[in-house]
Amino acid sequence: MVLVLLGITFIASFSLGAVYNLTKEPIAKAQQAKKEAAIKMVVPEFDNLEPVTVTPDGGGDPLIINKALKDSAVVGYAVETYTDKGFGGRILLMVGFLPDGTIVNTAVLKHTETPGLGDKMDASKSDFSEQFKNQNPESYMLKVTKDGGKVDAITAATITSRAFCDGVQRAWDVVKKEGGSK
Amino acid sequence: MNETIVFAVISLSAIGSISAVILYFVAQKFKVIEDPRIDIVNEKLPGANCGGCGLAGCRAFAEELVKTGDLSKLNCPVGGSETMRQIAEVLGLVAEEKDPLIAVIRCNGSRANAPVKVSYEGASSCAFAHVLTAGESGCPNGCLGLGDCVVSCQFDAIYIDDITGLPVVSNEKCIACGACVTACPRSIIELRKKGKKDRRIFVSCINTEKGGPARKNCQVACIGCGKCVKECAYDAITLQNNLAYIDHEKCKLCRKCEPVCPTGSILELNFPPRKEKAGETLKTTEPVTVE
Amino acid sequence: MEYIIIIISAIFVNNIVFAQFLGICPFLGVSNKLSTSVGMGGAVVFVMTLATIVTYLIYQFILIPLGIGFLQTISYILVIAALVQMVEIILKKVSPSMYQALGIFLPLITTNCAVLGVAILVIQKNLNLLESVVFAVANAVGFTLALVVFAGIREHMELMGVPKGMRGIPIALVVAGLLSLAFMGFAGLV
Amino acid sequence: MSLLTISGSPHVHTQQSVKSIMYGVVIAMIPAIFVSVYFFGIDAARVMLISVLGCLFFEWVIQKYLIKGPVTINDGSALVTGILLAFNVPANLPWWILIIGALVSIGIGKMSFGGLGKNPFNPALVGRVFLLISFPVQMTSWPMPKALFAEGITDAITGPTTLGIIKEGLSAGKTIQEIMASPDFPGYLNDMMGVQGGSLGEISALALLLGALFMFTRKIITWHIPTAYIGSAVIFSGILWLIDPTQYIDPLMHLLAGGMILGVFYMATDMVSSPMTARGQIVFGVGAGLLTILIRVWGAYPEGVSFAILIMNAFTPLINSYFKPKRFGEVVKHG
Amino acid sequence: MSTSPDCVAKAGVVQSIESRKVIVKIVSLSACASCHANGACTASDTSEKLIEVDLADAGDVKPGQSVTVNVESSAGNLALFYGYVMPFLLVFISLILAVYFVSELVAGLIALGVLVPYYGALYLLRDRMGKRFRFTLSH
Amino acid sequence: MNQMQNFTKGFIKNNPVFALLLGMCPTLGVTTSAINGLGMGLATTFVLVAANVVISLIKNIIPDKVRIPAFIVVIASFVTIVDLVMAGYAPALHEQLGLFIPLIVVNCIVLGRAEAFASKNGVFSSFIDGFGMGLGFAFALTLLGGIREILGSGAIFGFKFIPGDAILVFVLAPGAFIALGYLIALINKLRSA
Amino acid sequence: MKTFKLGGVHPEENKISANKAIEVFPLPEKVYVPVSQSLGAPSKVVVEKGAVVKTGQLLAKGESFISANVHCPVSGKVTRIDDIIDSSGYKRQAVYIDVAGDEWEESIDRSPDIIYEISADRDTIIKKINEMGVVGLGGATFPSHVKLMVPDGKKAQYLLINGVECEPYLTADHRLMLERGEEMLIGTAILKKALGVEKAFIGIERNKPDAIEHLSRLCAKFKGIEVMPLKVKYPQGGEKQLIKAVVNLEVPSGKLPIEVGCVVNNVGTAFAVYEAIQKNKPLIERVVTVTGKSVLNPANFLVRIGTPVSLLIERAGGLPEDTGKVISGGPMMGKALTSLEVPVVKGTSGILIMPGQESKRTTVLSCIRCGRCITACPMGLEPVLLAQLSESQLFEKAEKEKIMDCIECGSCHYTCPAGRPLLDYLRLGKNKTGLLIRNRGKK
Ligand SMILES: Cc1cc2nc3c(=O)[nH]c(=O)nc-3n(C[C@H](O)[C@H](O)[C@H](O)COP(=O)(O)O)c2cc1C
Ligand SMILES: Cc1cc2nc3c(=O)[nH]c(=O)nc-3n(C[C@H](O)[C@H](O)[C@H](O)COP(=O)(O)O)c2cc1C
Ligand SMILES: Cc1cc2nc3c(=O)[nH]c(=O)nc-3n(C[C@H](O)[C@H](O)[C@H](O)COP(=O)(O)O)c2cc1C
Ligand SMILES: Cc1cc2nc3c(=O)[nH]c(=O)nc-3n(C[C@H](O)[C@H](O)[C@H](O)CO)c2cc1C
Ligand code: SF4
Ligand code: SF4
Ligand code: SF4
Ligand code: SF4
Ligand code: FES
Repeated sequence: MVLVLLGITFIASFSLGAVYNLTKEPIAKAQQAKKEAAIKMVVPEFDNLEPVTVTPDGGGDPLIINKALKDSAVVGYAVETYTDKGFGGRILLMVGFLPDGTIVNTAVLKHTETPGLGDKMDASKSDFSEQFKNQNPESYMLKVTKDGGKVDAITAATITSRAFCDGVQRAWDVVKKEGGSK
Repeated sequence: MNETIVFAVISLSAIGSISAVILYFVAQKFKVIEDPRIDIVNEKLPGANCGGCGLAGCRAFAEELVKTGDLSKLNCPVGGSETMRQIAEVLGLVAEEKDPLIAVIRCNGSRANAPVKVSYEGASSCAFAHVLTAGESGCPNGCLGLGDCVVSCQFDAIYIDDITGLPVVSNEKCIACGACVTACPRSIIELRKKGKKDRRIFVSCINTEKGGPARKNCQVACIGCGKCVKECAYDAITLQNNLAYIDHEKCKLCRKCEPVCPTGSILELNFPPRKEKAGETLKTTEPVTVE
Repeated sequence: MEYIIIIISAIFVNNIVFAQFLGICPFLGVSNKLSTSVGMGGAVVFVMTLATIVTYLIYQFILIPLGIGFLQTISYILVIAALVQMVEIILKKVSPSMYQALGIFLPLITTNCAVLGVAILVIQKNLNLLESVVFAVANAVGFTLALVVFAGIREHMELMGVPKGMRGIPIALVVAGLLSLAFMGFAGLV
Repeated sequence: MSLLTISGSPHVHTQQSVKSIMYGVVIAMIPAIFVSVYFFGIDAARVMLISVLGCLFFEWVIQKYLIKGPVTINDGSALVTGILLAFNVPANLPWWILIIGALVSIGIGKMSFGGLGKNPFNPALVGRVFLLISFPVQMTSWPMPKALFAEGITDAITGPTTLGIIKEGLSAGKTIQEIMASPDFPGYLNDMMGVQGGSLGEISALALLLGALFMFTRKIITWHIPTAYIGSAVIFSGILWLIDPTQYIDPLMHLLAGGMILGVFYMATDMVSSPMTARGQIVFGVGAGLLTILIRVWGAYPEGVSFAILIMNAFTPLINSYFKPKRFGEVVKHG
Repeated sequence: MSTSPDCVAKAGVVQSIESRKVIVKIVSLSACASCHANGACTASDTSEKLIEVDLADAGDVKPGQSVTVNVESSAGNLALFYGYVMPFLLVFISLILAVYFVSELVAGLIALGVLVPYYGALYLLRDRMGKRFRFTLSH
Repeated sequence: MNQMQNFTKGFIKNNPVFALLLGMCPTLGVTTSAINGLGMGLATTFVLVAANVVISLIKNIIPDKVRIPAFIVVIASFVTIVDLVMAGYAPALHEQLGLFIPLIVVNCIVLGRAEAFASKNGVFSSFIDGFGMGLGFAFALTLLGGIREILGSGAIFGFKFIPGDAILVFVLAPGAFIALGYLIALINKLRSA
Repeated sequence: MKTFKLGGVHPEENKISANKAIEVFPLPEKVYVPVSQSLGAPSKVVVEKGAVVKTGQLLAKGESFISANVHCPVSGKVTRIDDIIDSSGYKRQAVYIDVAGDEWEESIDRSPDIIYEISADRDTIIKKINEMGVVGLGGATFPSHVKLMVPDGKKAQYLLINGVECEPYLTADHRLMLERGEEMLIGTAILKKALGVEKAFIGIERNKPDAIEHLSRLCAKFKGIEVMPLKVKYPQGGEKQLIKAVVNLEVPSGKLPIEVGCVVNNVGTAFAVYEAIQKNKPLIERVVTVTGKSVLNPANFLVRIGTPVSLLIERAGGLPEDTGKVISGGPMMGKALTSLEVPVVKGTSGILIMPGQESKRTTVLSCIRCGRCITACPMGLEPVLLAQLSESQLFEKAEKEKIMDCIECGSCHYTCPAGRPLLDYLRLGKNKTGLLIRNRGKK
């Protein structure tokens, strides 16, 4: 009886291990692909990536800056940034800058904002993120209009909008620290 | 073989066997393996959980059936003999053929037969009215017509007839669970044999007063004259406290008693109309509406 | 402060029943008596705490070091199932009459979905051991709160009488929905 | 002589009936109705009309065709729900949202439980919160009040409520004093009179108090819930205010702004969904007061009255079973 | 004897009668019992519960008879306290204390380990405890 | 009982959600849209079918005493497989369903069918039974997801047919309870009629 | 102003007959004397059909501890001993007497003189009260001698005389206090003596200022008797409420007044005690108010027990055209009669005739949970809950919620805006719960 059970757990764990081995790659790939797709969206064409981990000045978790290189020259920075000010908790964003600091585009990697409200920050759901394109944070105040900035908030989701700005700002800060945007 | 698999196998086997030992232990200690027939029997039951069988719900009934393996004392009134037959099949037993029963209302004090003398206002509850007063007609035994029985019936088998003010039991819906029998504060309702083609004969009165006072409140009250007792060839009728009672086990539905009752308190249901003999007049009692 | 946030979040803002949808079956099935729902809450607190500690240790000190995190589900379920049963055995052995009293008093003690869910959530949320346990306790308390409030409303409805078509599960779900609606007022507290 | 009637005692009965209570509430709301029409013009009337008709219609339909029981729409309770629902929404709310609100209030909030008296939650608030969460945009764009017929119908000028301004200001890092000093802040007097953005019924504290006074004199409501509610809200917010007047507004502002007065006197007092004993009502009021301030100060929503009352509604059965009236002969006193 | 107030009652069937006690099987009546899948569900309390009732508190019963088992709610609460609440508090408090001094692994094990002496103590006290939980039967 | 009946009973008469009220957590938790409901339903179906088949295959070699742990192991394995495969090949859906995938393990339907059916019947009937039950579950989840999606986002299977906002509550927690409540009331009504 | 604290209501007083002097009702031609006229076991008939009886002769003997003798209210011939319909329509045993002449038992002192001197000792008083069939006239018809036998271990401290008459319409006690005040006070003194208490209070509601004044004046002659004016609030006359109001003691739940050292008696009872002790006269007549808004000549009659109610109504101007309800007792606690042929009994304090319109109850709506019934309940109960529990047959829960404490005052039903028949369900619930408790006691 014990043997039967052991046999079952043996087979189960063996096959699980096998499946795990089989899916390990696709899972990693899927994650990688997601990230790469995001990077591609937010920076100009590149042929190489060089990730750097930077800790922001004000403390907080380190961010990864993916330097996009084309012919070994930096053509942009894709920053994996986050914000904890979201309505539903942490939001992960990808923000792309040109070397001069101009925002190329933004992408939402992960969020738990409310469907129908906060999730409109996703480019597929509304035009909210459009307004960041081609703006240079140097001159473009990364705050919602209610707080005296330039960003029009998503209706009834000011919290998310603020958080979004916060994330972009964080990305911008590290890019500056890292030496982009002279 | 790669390392992950080895670790997986080892740790899962360890966890698995520890858990299994515990679960095994538990299984031995606790899980009285249920007789699988309980489930099967349970599935055959109607699932009304009405308690008509006298047990706490259908499953309890199934357990009891399987455990005792004796059908003679147990009966599901809802499913009736068909269900019991199926269960017997499952259990490999023979079901005793039980005559189906039905609730009958032993009061015919309709508004016409027992006119209202006072008008009752108050809680719509026979139980309360029974405590407060003899009732609108003055008959201290008769139906109060406030429908405690209707409320108690889970099967929508009773309703109060608007015209007579009396409850009516539906031949089709009543499953003889007996809930209404318990609910009626005046013990008016009785479970009786349903009878072939729903034919039944019974004394539709439970008034125990002497003839005079009884008749004063209700035209169709049983006055305890005893004529029906004499008429019955099968000793099915007895007389007690000025009231006749027909034993449904003994009654052969011969219809002899009904015509002799001077007050018309014996009711026969669902019989074909009698051939009218010359000279005999039809009685004036209210026909009882039955669905 | 961290702990307070965890507690408020788990009890009110992200109540395990009203916002996370865990343990709905016992929530709907069991909670029609006030007196017993409190008792059930006590049992859930204990079981959840134990389960969280054990699974946490297994995850952090066996599965992760060995690189076999994917066995999480299977090992958790085995461990939890065993644990719950073990508690019963121990109680029965330790004091049979107490065990019997509990048997009459409590509807049931396991709430698999919620226990397993919480055990997995503490890993997902990257909590440390103490935080995990606080999280588990808070969720159990949240579950109890939901159960007790719900039982109160159900007892009320039982006396008032609900229209036939809505009786039973439908109205229970609607009440749960309205409770969840009311609890949304806590949004943003943490 | 007609038949004698028999019934149990007592044989006499008070004059007050469900109908007289409900219509009493309606009468009490008349001043506020006028004020809302005065400030929001035809739109206010439109919103109230749609809401009331919607509530009456759904109650009628459900009673007649779904429950198939007696139709009791003239008992006035659906009318009260209708008006209160209207009082809880902005004047520019589209008609179809109002219809949904009426359906939710009556259909989900009330009739699903069997109708008048059986609902554990306040129907109007169920409707309002449902709408608030479903249509956050429409439900929070408040038209600014202006005098009746000043320029024909109200146009689309919208603005925040007093509490909204404060919440916004605080989250933008301003202090209370700075916020109050800004020109678009309504101020105490305007809050009192009704010149502030907000729902139809939460604009004029004065008109609402007038009605409340009427309800007190007619014994439609008792003092327990309002006093406990206001008391606990004032004490709680007062403590916060004393701790840091730059971050927390003063108790008076809490009372005058937003739906506090409406909630306290007209919605928390709904007897159906609040506790029945005096002690229970006090607990209910205290709980609602604390929750209101809690949500206003720390929650995502600027306004907490509706949620606070709904949450306390949920606790009402528990309160009822734990706070029993003092039984006669329970405590034996000697002397 | 009928159930008096402040009791929790469960329906049961008399299983057997021994020299000094009556064994009653509890018929589970929770919502789970009517669920079609309860045979398998680990959550439902279909596991049979046998209750021993002192003959003196049982009255006249026959095997197979349907009865109601009563336990005072105070006794139920007491059982709850000793069975679940108390051990929980022990585990929780020892965990809080332990994490400050030792590693998580050890702290966790300590917290779990506290249960061993606790249940040991309960075991030793079981006779005294047993007296607090009395059941009565009503028909 | 013929196979057809085995197959359809889970769909209508014994629908796990509407009639048996099992697996309520995923039913409420993941049905924010029809596609999520369908995904969860199919994942569960897969586990059900696979577990049923395997269990009916090995039922004779498992001693009765360790029946339950053995079943749990089998089921949990398939759940993990689903989890891993989804993470690899349908990452978006996997993310949406989140916690509820591992929770398939404790879904009473799965263990319930294993215990009540697969452990007593042949491979083919077990397959059919699992498939029917699973599809019944998937059907219920998709239906509820669809309703919530239509009401809550004005869309169905992601296709938006109402411009602008819909009744947001329905994609949030309260809407889940309320929608399911009335759906069950409606289905009860239809079934009794 | 003194009153009880919890609950209470204030229905319209309508004391129409307050200034109608007590009028001796002429002897009827026939009387029907029910055998059981007090709380407790029915008494046993001691006369036979055809017997010739004198006024004051014993008709039925109370045989158990709690039961009372019934005496012949008239002289004449016993024609039948048979059932009669009682006020609820059920049948009860009664002695039918055809009245002939007006012959009294010799032992009875019929002179109008007032006898002040109390010669009887304690035991004699109690024995005599028992013999003379005196029962409480305040409504419950509880045999008065039982109340005077203070159980061992208890000590009576206060005697409270209940002159509250808080029921609307009724004025019998009021008139009695005004017109037989002195006799009543002697009765009080007798009761005091029997109980061995120093202090007696007479509680009277402020709406009877003349009675308060009159008795206060008379009290000067009696030691240790004091008039206590009370606030007009129903049910001020309930004994527990009266005790609370006058001496501020709360009778514990489920206990009798003696628990707090009090004994409560109605003013009519005190008067009956006077007559029994000083005049040797059994309880064979009582004051009955016949009243109602549509009644032509509302009156207070001194009536022989057994007189049919119809005669009283006739004398008060006949039954009004639009009569809807005839009530024995007051509107709050009285019983609606099913027939006007029922006889006056010891407990009949008034006959109230209500017009058709007023006698209809309002339509019953569902409870709106306003809690007014709770506020109104003088016993601090939750009538709404108790009624629901009773409706749902949850009698054990009802017991826990103290349903047995309900004094059936009807304040809850009176005040309910939804017109719910709360007291109906409460009575039913008390009935069933009582049964439950008794059965439990048996086992
Ligand atoms: C259920 C629910 C979900 C919400 N989700 C979000 C959200 O995802 N993002 C957000 O910014 N605000 C969210 N809110 C907050 C409100 O919409 C809040 O009123 C708004 O963000 C305040 O900013 P406003 O000035 O734009 O209205 C949510 C509120 C509720 C009740
Ligand atoms: C069984 C029983 C015993 C009683 N014993 C006493 C007693 O010993 N002393 C006493 O003062 N009253 C006694 N009473 C009378 C009650 O206190 C009370 O006066 C009586 O029930 C009528 O009260 P009511 O008219 O307020 O309803 C007894 C009543 C009952 C039912
Ligand atoms: C609600 C209620 C109201 C009563 N009102 C009166 C009253 O007004 N006058 C009175 O004498 N007795 C009244 N009684 C009866 C008293 O409680 C008590 O039984 C009586 O005074 C005892 O005296 P007795 O035994 O001489 O009748 C009332 C009882 C109840 C329950
Ligand atoms: C004082 C008072 C306050 C009321 N408040 C509300 C309310 O806030 N919301 C509502 O829907 N109905 C209210 N009603 C009406 C009625 O009680 C309500 O429709 C019931 O809850 C429906 O069962 C109120 C009634 C009264 C007498
Ligand atoms: S009529 Fe009576 S016996 Fe028949 S089903 Fe209904 S309750 Fe049962
Ligand atoms: S039969 Fe009995 S329960 Fe039914 S209405 Fe008549 S009196 Fe009431
Ligand atoms: S009748 Fe009973 S419950 Fe009603 S108010 Fe009077 S004492 Fe209270
Ligand atoms: S007074 Fe009437 S409506 Fe009010 S709570 Fe009591 S029973 Fe309900
Ligand atoms: S699915 Fe049943 S408890 Fe979660």
